[in-house]
Amino acid sequence: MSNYTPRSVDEIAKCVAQDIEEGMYVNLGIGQPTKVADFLPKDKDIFLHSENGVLGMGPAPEEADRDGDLINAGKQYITLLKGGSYFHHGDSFAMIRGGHIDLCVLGAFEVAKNGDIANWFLGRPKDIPAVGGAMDLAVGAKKVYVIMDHVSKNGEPKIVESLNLPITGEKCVNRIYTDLAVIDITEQGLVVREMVDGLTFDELQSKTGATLRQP
Amino acid sequence: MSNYTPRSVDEIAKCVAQDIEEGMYVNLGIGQPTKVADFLPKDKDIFLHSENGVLGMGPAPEEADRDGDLINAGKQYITLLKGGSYFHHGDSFAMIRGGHIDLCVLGAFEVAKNGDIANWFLGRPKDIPAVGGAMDLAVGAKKVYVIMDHVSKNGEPKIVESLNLPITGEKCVNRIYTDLAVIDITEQGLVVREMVDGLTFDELQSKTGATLRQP
Amino acid sequence: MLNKVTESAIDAMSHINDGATILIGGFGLAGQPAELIDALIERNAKDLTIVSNNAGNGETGLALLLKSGCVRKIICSFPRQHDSYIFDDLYRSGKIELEVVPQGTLAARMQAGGSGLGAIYTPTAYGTLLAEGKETRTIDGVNYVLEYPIKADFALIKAFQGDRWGNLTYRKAARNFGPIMAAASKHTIAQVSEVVELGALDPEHIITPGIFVHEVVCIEGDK
Amino acid sequence: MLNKVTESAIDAMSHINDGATILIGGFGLAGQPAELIDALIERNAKDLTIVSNNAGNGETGLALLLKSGCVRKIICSFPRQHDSYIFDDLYRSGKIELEVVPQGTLAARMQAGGSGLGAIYTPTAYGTLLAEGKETRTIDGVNYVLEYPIKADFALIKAFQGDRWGNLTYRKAARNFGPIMAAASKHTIAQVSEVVELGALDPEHIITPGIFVHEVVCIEGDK
Repeated sequence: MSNYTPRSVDEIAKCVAQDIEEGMYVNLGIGQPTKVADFLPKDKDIFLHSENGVLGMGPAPEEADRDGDLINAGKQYITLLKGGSYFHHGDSFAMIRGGHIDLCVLGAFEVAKNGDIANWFLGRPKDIPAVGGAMDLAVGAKKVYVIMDHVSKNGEPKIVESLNLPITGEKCVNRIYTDLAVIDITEQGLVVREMVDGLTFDELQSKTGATLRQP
Repeated sequence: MSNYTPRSVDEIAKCVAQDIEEGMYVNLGIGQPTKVADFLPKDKDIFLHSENGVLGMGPAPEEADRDGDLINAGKQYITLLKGGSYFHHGDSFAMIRGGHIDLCVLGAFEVAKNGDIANWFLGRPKDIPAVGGAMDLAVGAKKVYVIMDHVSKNGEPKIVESLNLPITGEKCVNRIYTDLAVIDITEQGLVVREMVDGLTFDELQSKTGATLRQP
Repeated sequence: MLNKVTESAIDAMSHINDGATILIGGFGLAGQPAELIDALIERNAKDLTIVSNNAGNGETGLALLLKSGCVRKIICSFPRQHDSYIFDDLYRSGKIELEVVPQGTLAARMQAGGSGLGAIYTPTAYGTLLAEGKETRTIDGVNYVLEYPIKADFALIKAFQGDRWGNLTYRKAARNFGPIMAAASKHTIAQVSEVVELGALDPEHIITPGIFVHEVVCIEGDK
Repeated sequence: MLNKVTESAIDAMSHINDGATILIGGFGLAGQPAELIDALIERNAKDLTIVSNNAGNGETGLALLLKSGCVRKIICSFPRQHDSYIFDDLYRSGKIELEVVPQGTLAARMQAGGSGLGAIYTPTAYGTLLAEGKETRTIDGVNYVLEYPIKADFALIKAFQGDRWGNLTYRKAARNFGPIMAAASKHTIAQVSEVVELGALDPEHIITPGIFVHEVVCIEGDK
């Protein structure tokens, strides 16, 4: 075993943030993806969209300034930047489904080598299905980036040949950020863009359920 | 020939206005139907819709108050009542197509006994087709009333067994106001509600291209 | 003089009968018409079908409505929340029917209903469990699912200001489903924090024109 | 710092190439982006497809564009007006192609384009000449025509106030097709009467959020 340190949740979020350019319209999914906002450069205009009808989301408010009418899709209190706007759900999903969102960052249970994503439902007998905006975001955003652990808690690969779990959207993921690597999904397959220091390509491959390629 | 006076354009408009109840959302088509507005009771709230994004249309402005951004579907200057609103074409035609307009009053070239209406295109070789909102209004409004002369300038019936001209909408007219009579289109056929004084039923029938019934 | 302002939330519920389909606004608690829902519970109509983004939180509003036993079926995008235990229990014990619809499809189906379209082809959910058994079509190389409109007998929504013609404004992200639900129902009841004089709302700023609203109920002290 | 404000109308036209499909706002002259159209004429791109409600009035704006010979085809609901003689002559002499679309279908097709739907079933025009050759379907006893989205390379619209993020407000009935055209095009250019500071537009009153707008051109002295 080589000697490497997996990236923390914050470090992964930072990696994603570095790849977001000024002027992009971005939707950050519930959970880990929301953290990306903390690492966006403050001097650049990047537009955060929340599917419940907010464009130009700002950071969380002070406790005294919380407003029950100003929340994000994860039902967390937010603020609105100068230049932000409110709109109804029809317009909000026109932005998503109509291809106006440049980038969506989602969490995932599994991603297949062709870009299929599973992130909405584990499908076990006792699970209650709940999809929210996940399927709209998966098919609608111009690019979809995924943040997830490279392997499950049991050590199973989460990047797979084909999905084991119920699919959210077909062939829609463009890039995966894990605690071990950044991997592009291309016409030529899974291309490793970058790995944590000390990790070898073979080790990464051994933790991945589909064939990786070096760039 | 019996002795009767056909109704003037204003008198027809007045007949229609009398049948409009408080609280109704009404679209008045271009041309003769627009005149109905002049005879609506001033003490009742009746909401005039214009398909170019206006609800709560008021009377024409004084010349000094004309505003190029405040026109109706016929491109005439209008005013907005207190409580009126502006919206885009998508929302405006949602009101029409979605069945939210209680009544639309249209002009027509021909109406068939089953309620088919022709009012958009004469179809002669040199004519340029132009439909505007006519087809949306015909199918979308809850009720469609037609204002037209009972016969054409050549004396041909405009109420016919079946249309000779290109159709605007199928089975959508509920009532016809002509210079001679008011006729309902019902499951049982064309029912004469009312005629001008001095006109006999047989004379009216002779000027009509489909069988009429007495109420 | 037409006046759509109804004195009390209870009065506004008088038309609601057993078996009605009711759209209920809100995303979580933002925009949820809590006082109208309380009145609906009091109305005690049975066998309702509810369309809302979520399936209630804690023991208030929509959750309480479910608990009351009035609801036969719920159509929503995200029933499961950390505090949706009332729904969870009803669902697991087979006491409520659930139709899960992607959030954007829920919006689009209501918009189709409100605007008189017969059906729409949407790319969302193609190839997933939520499109099973549905008609599909490939148009210009993209796969779509055929979805039918949602139209309802009633909508209960929460707005901010309203006037006697039913014009409405909203507050921040509480707008969410309000405007599209108002358009998709035959009878829309809006609770507002303030009823203003006719003409007080700028015609450029009215979000829901009165044509989509049938009753306005002022809830005192509500934000 | 992102700034969508473009110095001149001519600069804003620099991306427009031969063969482009361009949505042009306005209902008659209200909301017609006259100065952008003048710049488009100067740009002199050929073989354009124009989508607009009308086909121009007199010898200004859209009419002048048609006269310039840049337009191959126009998609509109109401080409014929008392002063549409430029279009009339071009049409009668076979120099321009015309697709007539019912006004509400024009709006709905653009909305479908802007919101990513693959097609819609609309009741409008069923059984008429304008539905000839189109697929139809009966749903719940109502007859519908299948209509496909209109998506465009560019939209030229007229708004009232704008900011550097591209947020827009409109003025009265000049709003008409502006918001839905902005959403249905890849690159929207809006002329405004005034550019205001970021934050000057109330977030509740913004009609077109900046996500749908790519360039804002201030036309001095315009109302």
